[in-house]
Amino acid sequence: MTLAVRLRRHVLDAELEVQLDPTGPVTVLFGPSGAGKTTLLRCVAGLDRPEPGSRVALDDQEWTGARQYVPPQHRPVGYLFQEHALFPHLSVLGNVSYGLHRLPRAQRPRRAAEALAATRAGHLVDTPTPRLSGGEGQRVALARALAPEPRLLLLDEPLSALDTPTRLRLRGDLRDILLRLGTPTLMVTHDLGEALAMGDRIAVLVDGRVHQHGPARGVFARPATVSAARALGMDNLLPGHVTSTIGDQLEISVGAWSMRTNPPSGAAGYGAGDAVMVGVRAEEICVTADTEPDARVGDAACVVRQRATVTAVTPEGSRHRLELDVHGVPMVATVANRDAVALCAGQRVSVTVPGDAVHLIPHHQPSEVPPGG
Amino acid sequence: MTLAVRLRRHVLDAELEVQLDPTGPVTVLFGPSGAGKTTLLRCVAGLDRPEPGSRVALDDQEWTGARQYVPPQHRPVGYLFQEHALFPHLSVLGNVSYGLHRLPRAQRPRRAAEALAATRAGHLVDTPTPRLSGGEGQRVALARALAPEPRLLLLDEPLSALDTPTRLRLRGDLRDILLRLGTPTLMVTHDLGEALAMGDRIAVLVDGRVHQHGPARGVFARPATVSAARALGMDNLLPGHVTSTIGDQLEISVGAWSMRTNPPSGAAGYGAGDAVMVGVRAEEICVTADTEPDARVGDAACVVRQRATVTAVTPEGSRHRLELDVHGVPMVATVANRDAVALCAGQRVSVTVPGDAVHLIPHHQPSEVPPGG
Amino acid sequence: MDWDAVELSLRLAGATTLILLLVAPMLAGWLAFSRRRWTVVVEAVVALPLVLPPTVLGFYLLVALGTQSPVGQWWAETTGRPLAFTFTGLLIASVLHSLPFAVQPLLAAFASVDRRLVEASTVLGRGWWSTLLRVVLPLSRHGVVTAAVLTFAHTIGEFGVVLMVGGNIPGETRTVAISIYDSVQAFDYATAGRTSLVLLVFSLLVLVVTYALNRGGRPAWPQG
Amino acid sequence: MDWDAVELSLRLAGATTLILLLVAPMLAGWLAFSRRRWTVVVEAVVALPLVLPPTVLGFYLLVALGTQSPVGQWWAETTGRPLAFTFTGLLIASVLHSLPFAVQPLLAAFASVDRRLVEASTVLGRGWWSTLLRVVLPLSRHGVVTAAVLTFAHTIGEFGVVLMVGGNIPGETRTVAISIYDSVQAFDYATAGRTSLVLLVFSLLVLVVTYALNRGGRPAWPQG
Amino acid sequence: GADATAEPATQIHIAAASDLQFALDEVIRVAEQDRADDLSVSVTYGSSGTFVQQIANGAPVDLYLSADQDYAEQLIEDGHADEDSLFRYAVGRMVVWAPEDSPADPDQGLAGLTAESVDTVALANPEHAPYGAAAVAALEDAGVYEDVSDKLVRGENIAQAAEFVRSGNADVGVLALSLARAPEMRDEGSYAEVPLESFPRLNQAGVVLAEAPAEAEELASYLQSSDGQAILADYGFYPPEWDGD
Ligand SMILES: Nc1ncnc2c1ncn2[C@@H]1O[C@H](COP(=O)(O)OP(=O)(O)OP(=O)(O)O)[C@@H](O)[C@H]1O
Ligand SMILES: Nc1ncnc2c1ncn2[C@@H]1O[C@H](COP(=O)(O)OP(=O)(O)OP(=O)(O)O)[C@@H](O)[C@H]1O
Ligand code: MOO
Ligand SMILES: [Mg+2]
Ligand SMILES: [Mg+2]
Repeated sequence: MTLAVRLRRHVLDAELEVQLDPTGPVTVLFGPSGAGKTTLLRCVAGLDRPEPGSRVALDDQEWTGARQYVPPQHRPVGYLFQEHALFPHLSVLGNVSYGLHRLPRAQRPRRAAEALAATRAGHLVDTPTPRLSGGEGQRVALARALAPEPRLLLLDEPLSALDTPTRLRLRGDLRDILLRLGTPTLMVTHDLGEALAMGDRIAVLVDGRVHQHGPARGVFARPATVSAARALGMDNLLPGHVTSTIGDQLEISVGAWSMRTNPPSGAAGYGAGDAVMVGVRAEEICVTADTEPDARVGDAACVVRQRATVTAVTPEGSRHRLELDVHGVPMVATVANRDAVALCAGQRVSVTVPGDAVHLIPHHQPSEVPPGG
Repeated sequence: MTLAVRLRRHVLDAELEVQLDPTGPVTVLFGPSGAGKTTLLRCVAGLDRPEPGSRVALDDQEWTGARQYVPPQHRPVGYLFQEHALFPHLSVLGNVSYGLHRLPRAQRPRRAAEALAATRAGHLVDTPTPRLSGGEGQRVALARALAPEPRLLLLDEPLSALDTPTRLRLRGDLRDILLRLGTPTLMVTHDLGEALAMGDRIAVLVDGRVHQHGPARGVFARPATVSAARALGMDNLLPGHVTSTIGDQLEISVGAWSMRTNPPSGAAGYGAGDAVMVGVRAEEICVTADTEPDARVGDAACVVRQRATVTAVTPEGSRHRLELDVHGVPMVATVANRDAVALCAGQRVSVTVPGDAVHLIPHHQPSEVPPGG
Repeated sequence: MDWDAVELSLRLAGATTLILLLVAPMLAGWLAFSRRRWTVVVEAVVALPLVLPPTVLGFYLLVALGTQSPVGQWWAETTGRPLAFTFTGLLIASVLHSLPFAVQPLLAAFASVDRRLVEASTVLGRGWWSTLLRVVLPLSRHGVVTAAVLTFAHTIGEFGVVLMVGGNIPGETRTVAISIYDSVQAFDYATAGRTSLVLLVFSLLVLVVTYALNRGGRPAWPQG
Repeated sequence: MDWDAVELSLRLAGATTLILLLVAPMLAGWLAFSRRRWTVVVEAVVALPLVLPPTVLGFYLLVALGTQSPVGQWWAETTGRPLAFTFTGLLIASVLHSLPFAVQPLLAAFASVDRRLVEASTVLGRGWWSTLLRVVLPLSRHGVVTAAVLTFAHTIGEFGVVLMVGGNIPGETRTVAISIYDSVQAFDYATAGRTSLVLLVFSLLVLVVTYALNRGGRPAWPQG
Repeated sequence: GADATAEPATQIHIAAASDLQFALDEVIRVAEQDRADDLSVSVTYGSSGTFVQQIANGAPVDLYLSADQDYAEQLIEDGHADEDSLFRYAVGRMVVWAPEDSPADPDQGLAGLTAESVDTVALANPEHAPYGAAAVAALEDAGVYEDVSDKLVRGENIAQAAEFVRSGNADVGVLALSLARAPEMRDEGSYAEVPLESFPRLNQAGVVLAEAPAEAEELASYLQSSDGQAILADYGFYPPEWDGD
């Protein structure tokens, strides 16, 4: 199935064509707050009317087009609102059964109960709806969206109000349900872990534009633009420029130091003087307490080793976050809690950036949407 | 300053005494969805009236007591609602200035602008309030709560609607503001990273009861109850029992295998036959592709080494999550993305649990609230 | 004490309220949710009886219902009785006259129903009629009660129209408002006073019960 | 065409609406947000004029305002004119009579204001009066407009009370409702028709404008 | 007419029984023409009883013209007017009136009202309108009251009763002759007089109220003058001294 979307409304100016196959049905819409994710979902559901020239089509069914506009109640979508929007006057069961009017009456309670069980909200059937806590409400709202088994699911931050253990469990549950039903899903999330755990594909939306769209791991590993990289949690984005090309390799200077590396697709695209953004994930950086000498290494194992100063150590649960000053360039790294015990602010350390951790992004300063993005 | 709270309402039956000193002002209220966190905050703010016998007092000021009930407008608290509750008819500036009526009129715009800037929402001043996106609204609501510089801040999931980069930045910003103002803060969050990064103390609320309360890292490292451990993201909680005590050490059997370990406070509390819960965080477990023989080691470096089968591999952004079958006991581990490349479901691996990663929790099955909890 | 008149007024008010509780929500729903420009005009037309003095309405009704009009003639031929000076005539007049008192509060209530709930309903596949019945109306409970109370009350209190098209026939068109008026004009202050008192006590009871029942969902001031 | 009567009615309705727009929100606010049990009774008393036929109200007012009552006497001695059969007397009657038409829609509107916004206001240190003015009232815009329209309209249409305490004095108490009634009785259907038409067109205009202005915040049906 | 600098015109307010509806309008028109100074007269028509009740409660009336002497005397009793301000100005006559296409035949008089074809009979409210009381008395006198009581439709005053019939909503009415003779009704139907002796005589009387301006007195005099009486006679009123032929 293909969902084709071309939308303009408010900040939004996006074009997206999603292949939704039942074995990989989930496309994650990822992007910073205010990027237009909710607006996009609303336009697909038909709740907002985009500007003329916009188009939404599922396969050959045109929902929004030049000549027609299918009203929301005739689009077979399930929608989970960011604010849940549960009907306060209906019971939990009433809410979940609300969309089941096309089902024979006798089957409705069972279907509703199944949906509630699937979202781990079965125990809430007897709670009055206005009394549901934030996370309870979210699970009921999710059940309500799932129950009618729509042809397309639009989920706006389906798990954001849940505690971590519940969220982890629901992630798995939800993915299993979606795989079982094979229901194409467009899902908004802020949580990169969630995006990767649940998404087959990721579309990165920044400032209303789709910066990148592709298989989840590919997008995660190789953000196409600086904005996408920032959104995708690439913590270190260091502006630099190519000083020279030596065979396949690029010599890049970043701040006071320089490194030699293989660009992802050969040196072909880059020439001396080109501005690039060097992206390194915090967790890919090795921090060691010993103070080996600075080194610039050209092999894949180690692109650069520099001395650095720890400026802050913050616990983050499973890891510790280090802020570093690497010869004047601020960088962020995370280390295992075990390794963090020995570290404190002000300490001198050695920072090693492995070769395969470096990701280069062409850095056109003013407008940074890639051509055809 | 001391906030003393004894509350009963709905599920809630909690007693909490929070020392709020200006150098460590933030107490995080942590717990699963539906635990009663919002209810607790509402009772402290005076929005919900708890059952008789409840008491809320800030130092010697009694807000809720046997004889008096200070109405919410006379409690100098700032409250961030889980649902934001922005006034739709007021501008963003109007919302943030709303609580500044005790400030001279001339100072209000400046104070409001400062608060907005502090929550990285300065650019939103001209956006009509109903048009704010979820995350934008949250930042404005946070600014509104901060602006009047209340004596006590109650924040219900202040950053939940934000994308990761914005959230990380705001975490730091918010902590700096709170430290600068020295405003005692009770903050609800679902995010363990956030709890540790921002909280000086953590109170773990499960099923309406305070299971544990203490310095953030201490609580994180040593959950007092199984529920607390589960809430605090201790992924592996393996029921076992003490088979024998050998000097300082305990011999514990878990499923088909057994381990020898040092209990946190000597073996004094445990005797043979006691039921215990063995807690190990996923990220503390070492997984190696080589298949060394199973071993039970008594030293601190390695409590147990077992062969295991990988049942699932899920990417989670900065790490990969492995589900393992360790001789019939299901366990979870996380590994660096780099190391995960070589792993796939069905593979045989070796699992090592380091000695300092094991945490023992006495396991009274039926009622598991610790005495005096 | 004119018990006939009291009973008649209650019957008239009851019937009017019943009819309008069926008609008004549909009309209000259509007015509230239609996006057509000219609904504003329809809205104004519906509200007209509000501004028209009952005497104007009475005048037009007298002309429309009288045997000289086609409607009046048709009615008289079909039923054998003219519409004017009958309970049915009064009922038609009351329904028309009270229409805005039922529609206005409903419109206001519909307008304050959270838009997102309406959206949630449509996106779950429900058309506007179903959404009106299942979401908008139940969430407008206060508006419905207000509409019912206003309609009932307005009909009980109606005087001008009844004076003009009623003909003051005991048991048929002499409502309690007319009866009290007559008593006062005849200097029978005692009867006027007694009838008023009965009406007062009865109305007070009905209202207290209605409001007490309706209070449930009221947002009391936060514990102050 | 009795322009005097039209003008008088508009003046009366305008003054009544103005007074009630000041008084009713306070009353409704107190009723909506007080948690005392007996507010239900006050609510019912406020709603009473609704159920009382205008003739009952007129009767009580006549007794209270007439020269035979202490109030009426005191007023007559102080101002040199009796209260009954004057514009002031009519105004008092209209305000009392229209009170529920202003209070009821406001109560319904207040009840549907999101409770959390009220809570947000108190927790930001605002007492109930400030919250009423700054949060509840602005968010009850539709209720306020409904209250104003109903009050204005009800006063324009008022007939019974005016007939009883007004005395049909041209330029002073002969409202347009009375004037049309008189025209009809004088068989002057032309004038009755013309006056009705003027009133109709004027009212329609006012209503269309009011509703068009008020439409802004209306939740239109999702793009259907 | 007076110029702009003249003193404001004297205001006279008359409350008059509604059988005077058309006759009094003409009287005043003529009276105003005859006067040199500016006089502004406003008239309210209604049932005689209503006015007594309103005047008793302070209604600002200068001249009260009742359809029945008893009501006028009641005002004197209550101290709202001087005893010597009372005057009679006419004797009222009553008719059975039916519009052209009515099923009723007015020529048969009150007895004809019992006919099955007659559904509704309009009269004034006997509780406070003298013509209503008179109509009831006449019906009783004719022995048909029981038979027609279910057909009765009561107007608030005699003019409204007339209006009920003229608009075709009532089949027939027991009305004042003065209304039947009015141009607005003359060509619309036919009538037969109800014998004067079949109901208590309607001695139409008026009073000038205490504190009324002198002009009220003058108007009252004009009404009793030969000019005034001529106009009233046109509308079928008998002169006050009428003694039965
Ligand atoms: N009616 C409107 N007119 C103009 N701009 C609007 C309108 N409605 C929303 N916006 C703006 O569009 C932007 C995108 O909003 P949207 O709700 O789609 O963001 P989002 O990506 O869902 O963000 P979040 O993750 O915070 O929920 C916001 O900056 C918002 O202010
Ligand atoms: N009026 C009430 N009566 C009884 N139970 C209630 C009432 N209001 C809420 N509850 C219940 O109390 C529990 C705690 O709710 P609360 O909102 O405090 O949870 P929470 O810890 O904030 O959860 P979340 O993280 O999902 O927001 C919920 O299970 C809820 O259903
Ligand atoms: O006083 Mo009248 O003219 O009988 O209505
Ligand atoms: Mg959003
Ligand atoms: Mg909560």
